[in-house]
Amino acid sequence: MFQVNADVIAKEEVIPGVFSLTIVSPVISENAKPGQFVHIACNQGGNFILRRPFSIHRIVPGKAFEILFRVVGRGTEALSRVKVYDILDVIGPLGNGFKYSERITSALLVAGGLGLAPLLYLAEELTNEQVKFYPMLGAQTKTKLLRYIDFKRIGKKTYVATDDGSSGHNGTVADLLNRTIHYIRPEIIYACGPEPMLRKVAQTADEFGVKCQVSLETKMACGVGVCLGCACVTRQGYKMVCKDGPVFDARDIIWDKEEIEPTLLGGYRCETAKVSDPG
Amino acid sequence: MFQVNADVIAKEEVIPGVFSLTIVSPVISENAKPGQFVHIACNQGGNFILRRPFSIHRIVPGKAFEILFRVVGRGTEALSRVKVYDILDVIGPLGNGFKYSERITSALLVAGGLGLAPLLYLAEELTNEQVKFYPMLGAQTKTKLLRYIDFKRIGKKTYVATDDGSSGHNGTVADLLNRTIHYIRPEIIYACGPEPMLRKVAQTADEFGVKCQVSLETKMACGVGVCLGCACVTRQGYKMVCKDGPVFDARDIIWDKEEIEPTLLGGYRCETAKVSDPG
Amino acid sequence: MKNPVMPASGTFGAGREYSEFIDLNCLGALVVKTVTLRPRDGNAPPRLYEVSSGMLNSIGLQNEGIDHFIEHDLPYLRQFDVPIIINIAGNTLEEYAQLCREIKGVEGISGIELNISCPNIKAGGIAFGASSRLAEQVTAAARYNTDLPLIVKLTPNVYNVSKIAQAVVYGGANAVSLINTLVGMSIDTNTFKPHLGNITGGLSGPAIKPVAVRMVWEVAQTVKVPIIGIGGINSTLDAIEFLLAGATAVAIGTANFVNPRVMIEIIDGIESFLRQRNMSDIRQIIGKVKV
Amino acid sequence: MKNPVMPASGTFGAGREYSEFIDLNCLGALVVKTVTLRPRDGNAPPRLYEVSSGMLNSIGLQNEGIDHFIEHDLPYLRQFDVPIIINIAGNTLEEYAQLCREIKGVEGISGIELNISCPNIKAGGIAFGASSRLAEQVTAAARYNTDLPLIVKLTPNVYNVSKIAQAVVYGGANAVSLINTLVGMSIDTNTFKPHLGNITGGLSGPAIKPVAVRMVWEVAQTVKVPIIGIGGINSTLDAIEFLLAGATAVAIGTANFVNPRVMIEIIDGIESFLRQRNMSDIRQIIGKVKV
Ligand SMILES: Cc1cc2nc3c(=O)[nH]c(=O)nc-3n(C[C@H](O)[C@H](O)[C@H](O)COP(=O)(O)OP(=O)(O)OC[C@H]3O[C@@H](n4cnc5c(N)ncnc54)[C@H](O)[C@@H]3O)c2cc1C
Ligand SMILES: Cc1cc2nc3c(=O)[nH]c(=O)nc-3n(C[C@H](O)[C@H](O)[C@H](O)COP(=O)(O)OP(=O)(O)OC[C@H]3O[C@@H](n4cnc5c(N)ncnc54)[C@H](O)[C@@H]3O)c2cc1C
Ligand SMILES: Cc1cc2nc3c(=O)[nH]c(=O)nc-3n(C[C@H](O)[C@H](O)[C@H](O)COP(=O)(O)O)c2cc1C
Ligand SMILES: Cc1cc2nc3c(=O)[nH]c(=O)nc-3n(C[C@H](O)[C@H](O)[C@H](O)COP(=O)(O)O)c2cc1C
Ligand code: FES
Ligand code: FES
Repeated sequence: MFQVNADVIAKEEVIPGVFSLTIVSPVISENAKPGQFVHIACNQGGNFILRRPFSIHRIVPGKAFEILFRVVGRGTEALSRVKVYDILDVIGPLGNGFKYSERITSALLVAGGLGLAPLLYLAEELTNEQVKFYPMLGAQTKTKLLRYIDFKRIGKKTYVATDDGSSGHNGTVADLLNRTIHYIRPEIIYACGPEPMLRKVAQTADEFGVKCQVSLETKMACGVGVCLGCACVTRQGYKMVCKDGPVFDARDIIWDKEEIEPTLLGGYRCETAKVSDPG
Repeated sequence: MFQVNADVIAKEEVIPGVFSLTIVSPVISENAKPGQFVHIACNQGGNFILRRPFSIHRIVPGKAFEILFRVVGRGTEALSRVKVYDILDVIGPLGNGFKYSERITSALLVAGGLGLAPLLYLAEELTNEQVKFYPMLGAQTKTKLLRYIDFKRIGKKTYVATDDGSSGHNGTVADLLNRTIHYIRPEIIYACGPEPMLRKVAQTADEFGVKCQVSLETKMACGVGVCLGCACVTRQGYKMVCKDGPVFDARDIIWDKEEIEPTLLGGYRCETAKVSDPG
Repeated sequence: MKNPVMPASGTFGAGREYSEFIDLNCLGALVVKTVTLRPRDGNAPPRLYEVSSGMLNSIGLQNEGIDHFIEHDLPYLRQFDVPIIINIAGNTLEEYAQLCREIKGVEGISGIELNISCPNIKAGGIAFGASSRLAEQVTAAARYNTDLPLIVKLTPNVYNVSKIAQAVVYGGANAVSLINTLVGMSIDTNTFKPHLGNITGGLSGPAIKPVAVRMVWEVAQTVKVPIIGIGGINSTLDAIEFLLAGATAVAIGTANFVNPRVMIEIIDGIESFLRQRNMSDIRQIIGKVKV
Repeated sequence: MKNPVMPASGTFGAGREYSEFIDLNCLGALVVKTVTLRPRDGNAPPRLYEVSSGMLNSIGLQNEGIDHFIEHDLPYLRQFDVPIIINIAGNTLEEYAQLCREIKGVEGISGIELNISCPNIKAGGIAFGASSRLAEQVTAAARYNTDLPLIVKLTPNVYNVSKIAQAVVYGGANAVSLINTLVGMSIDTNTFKPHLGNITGGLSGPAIKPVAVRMVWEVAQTVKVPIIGIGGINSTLDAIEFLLAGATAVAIGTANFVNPRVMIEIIDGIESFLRQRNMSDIRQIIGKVKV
């Protein structure tokens, strides 16, 4: 991981409220892997101080990388006002990416909304590795279906779901997966998107005995594994999304709070919460 | 006083680090008097929240007003990034301005640095009232001597002092005043500038028995007399720079902290600090 | 009260100045700047300094005293159709008591807020608010001398604010308001002098909001009386946060300086918030944080 | 110590991650994340929320326990030429004492910081730091079991921090560090749920700086031992402010997350600050606020 002051060399408002920035950084682009992210200081001098994490969306090999983001709050709003030639303070590449190899026979890439951001990078790498893969893209509506052409160009067959049925399957992408998984029969699923979607995807994968890796999102402070703030609950205990993830084996994730072991409740490990908290 | 969302219609970087903004507001420009100020929200969404006060520098009658400011910190820095057609949240006109009338025989306008901002507006009004006046402008160096032409055009004779002698008198404007007051013999002095300068000007005026009004600066929160935060010490007790000033009769100001009455020390009035503070 | 929004004491004077910006009749109540028995000149300047997402002030309760308030401010305020809450502070228990007696029978005052939390004065003030014994005593002293609703304003500069809240309720408070400012300090690295003439001052503004929300929530778990939530409220959603935490009403301080229209915006904002969620009654959100 | 700058506990792990960004040998000291007797899993997520000029955290002292620290982290840290300060916390007096005994004789530890101010755990933590009696006892318990320099880390969630500082000095502290976080809370106005899984959390960052500077100044008036100033330090001038207020050294917390190079920038910045003023010794600014 590196901290760089990097030039923005291209900016695009892909659709209203969704921007892409291309940022020059040889070290980051050389060391990046699909599923990794960068941590960007978006808001210098503002009243919000923490960096914001964004998946690496594409790579200009050895030179630059691209991020794709939706404006949802102050950080992304500030980032959307960045101009070409501005300099951004970026830390990256961070986290562990998707695990894949040229031995995979067929992969399914399931993207919910902006979840496609890391999956396009993965798709390009799978193409390099000559792995056969199927993109499956979900969006609210046809006009919000991003990078369709890019996926279509390199994917085996591209599946689409829109909530309003304006393109492809009428419904969610998780729903589409559930209906199609038995005939796509992928060896592995790579998924990124909102948590409720990931949860359903994980469930479907599990039912059909298909391996599944999911990229999770949490609020982050440090982004490098220091603050222990980005915990998610796994069958191996708390894991840090920034350092141990953001990509996890879906079977390791505990999606239901009710399933959390009592030992994971703030006291010493190997004791119940009761015993460890005499106060 | 009014709160308006006003368009910026002109912006100029007069010299490096000093900007003028022309801001459309019929109500403010109609109701303004020389020496009054506006209170501007400079930094929306930033980590500094309070408004910043700026003297009204010029008026486009019935239409707009102009401010002239130097970038000294975050508020002014943010304001310097405002663009033409941006909208500013402005409160004004505020405070009491300079007192003058057409009966004044001759006035001397003493400006230290950016202190000329309110004095140009005053000069234009004195011209309207056909009052004879002499501008006396001080700056660090010739290139930082602002609005010289404007003052010269309407003033009787324009005096200049620069700290490095690059134009006019070699020294401070307070110094120049001290050497020239006996032959200019103004009926009244209007002064604006840094506190040490005002203090000397006030002293000189006092020595020569010349009336003197000074425009003071303090940090402000509300700008309208509510928070009681902008206190200055006068012979009549604490006064609020925003509401009772910013222009004061120089003889009323207590420049030396040592002169502060013991009753002005945080307890009840009419008691010494000791008695009022048993704790 | 028409709505749950009012100014925080000391940030609205006695209403005159801001009446030029907003219609005072629209407010839920109007809390005036602290009034003391005799006039106070306040502290030496500088009295203000701006810090990250907040400000420090060390005004020192400058005011013209209770007689002047009753003669000059109250007649002005009585014109409006809005409950007037007078905020009072004394150096001693007896002064609080006497202030309550002075107010007795005076027309146009709907409630008394006891400021036992001012960090900027040398005697009284915060010292009353930091000890549950003193806080209870001062409340009882006031209670004994007034029939008006009694609000006690608590300081956040304590470990256990609930304990103090409990104590003032025992003492007879009908409501509590919190928080007053946190004590802070800032130093000029050029001159090596404190930025405030009084050395330390009270921190207000968005910086203190998380502390305020937490304290409101803690106090709401402890006492049954209504709570006025104060501290860094800048927007409708800030106000909603306090209501969810258990405040029955909110008071707006520093934000008035930034935007004199902010209270009106929040009053309207709360209404739309409820409407959008098909709620008819603000009680559907008060204390409704899902913990 | 080469210079007066170190990380604040819990914001630098045990140094590994940030060693990729800066040379750990440049630091004045290295304070590690709190270590407890046995492994702790920490609190339920979400554990972070960003607020105006600061953040709330409710990590809950997640760590692998003292044995793991000594076996896995310390050998790594010993490579560096920088004093290592271990920060410890227990649920009981006896646990603090035992932790000190476990550390006895272990190579590579230059000092112990007692965390008696963590707001995010249910037992121990802040409760020790809010009572001068308990604070003195826990310090004495540690003192009795170690010969290492003992720093006690104080909580700002108290009325009279000087009293606590005095108590821990009586108990045998060689230095105090302050402040730990202020307890805060934030509520999601969409879901009505607290933003933190643990409901409340610790507020850190620029928002708390004025409170921290004030407390350092107060404590510097009271005790003679060195003070490590902590709270919202983001820049050289922030650090200078703490030194002027009376801190002998400073620790940087949240700012590391924003800019991993910040401590190096501050170390260099303090040097230039002194040089520009023709000062040769940092003692020319420590405690030199002109009040
Ligand atoms: C590893 C990782 C990779 C990520 N990659 C991308 C990416 O490639 N593109 C991208 O657009 N985003 C991505 N995100 C999410 C992105 O980091 C957040 O959208 C961003 O931090 C929000 O910052 P903000 O200040 O704009 O919003 P905040 O002010 O923090 O939040 C504003 C509002 O938006 C909500 N919100 C926060 N995050 C999200 C979210 N992810 N989706 C919807 N609502 C949200 C909040 O709950 C709040 O209501 C990623 C997150 C992680 C952890
Ligand atoms: C009634 C009134 C009228 C004013 N009119 C004008 C005007 O017409 N033009 C103009 O340029 N300014 C004017 N000022 C001053 C102006 O308000 C301040 O310069 C501004 O508030 C600084 O804000 P900031 O955020 O940029 O600086 P801050 O961040 O508040 O301060 C940054 C640094 O600048 C220093 N500083 C603050 N104010 C001044 C100052 N006035 N001069 C030099 N250093 C300062 C501070 O001590 C600090 O070190 C006026 C002030 C008052 C009270
Ligand atoms: C300039 C100023 C003056 C204040 N004066 C008083 C006062 O006289 N009496 C009082 O009870 N509180 C006073 N306060 C405290 C506020 O009423 C309020 O409790 C505090 O500022 C926190 O709210 P805020 O963050 O919305 O400002 C004052 C606050 C400020 C900023
Ligand atoms: C994410 C996080 C974790 C922390 N963990 C600890 C800890 O384990 N032990 C401790 O003594 N303090 C801990 N602290 C408190 C810091 O050491 C520091 O006292 C506080 O954050 C104030 O400093 P800052 O404003 O510079 O962050 C933690 C703070 C943060 C933000
Ligand atoms: S964000 Fe700090 S550990 Fe993951
Ligand atoms: S700035 Fe508030 S009274 Fe002057």
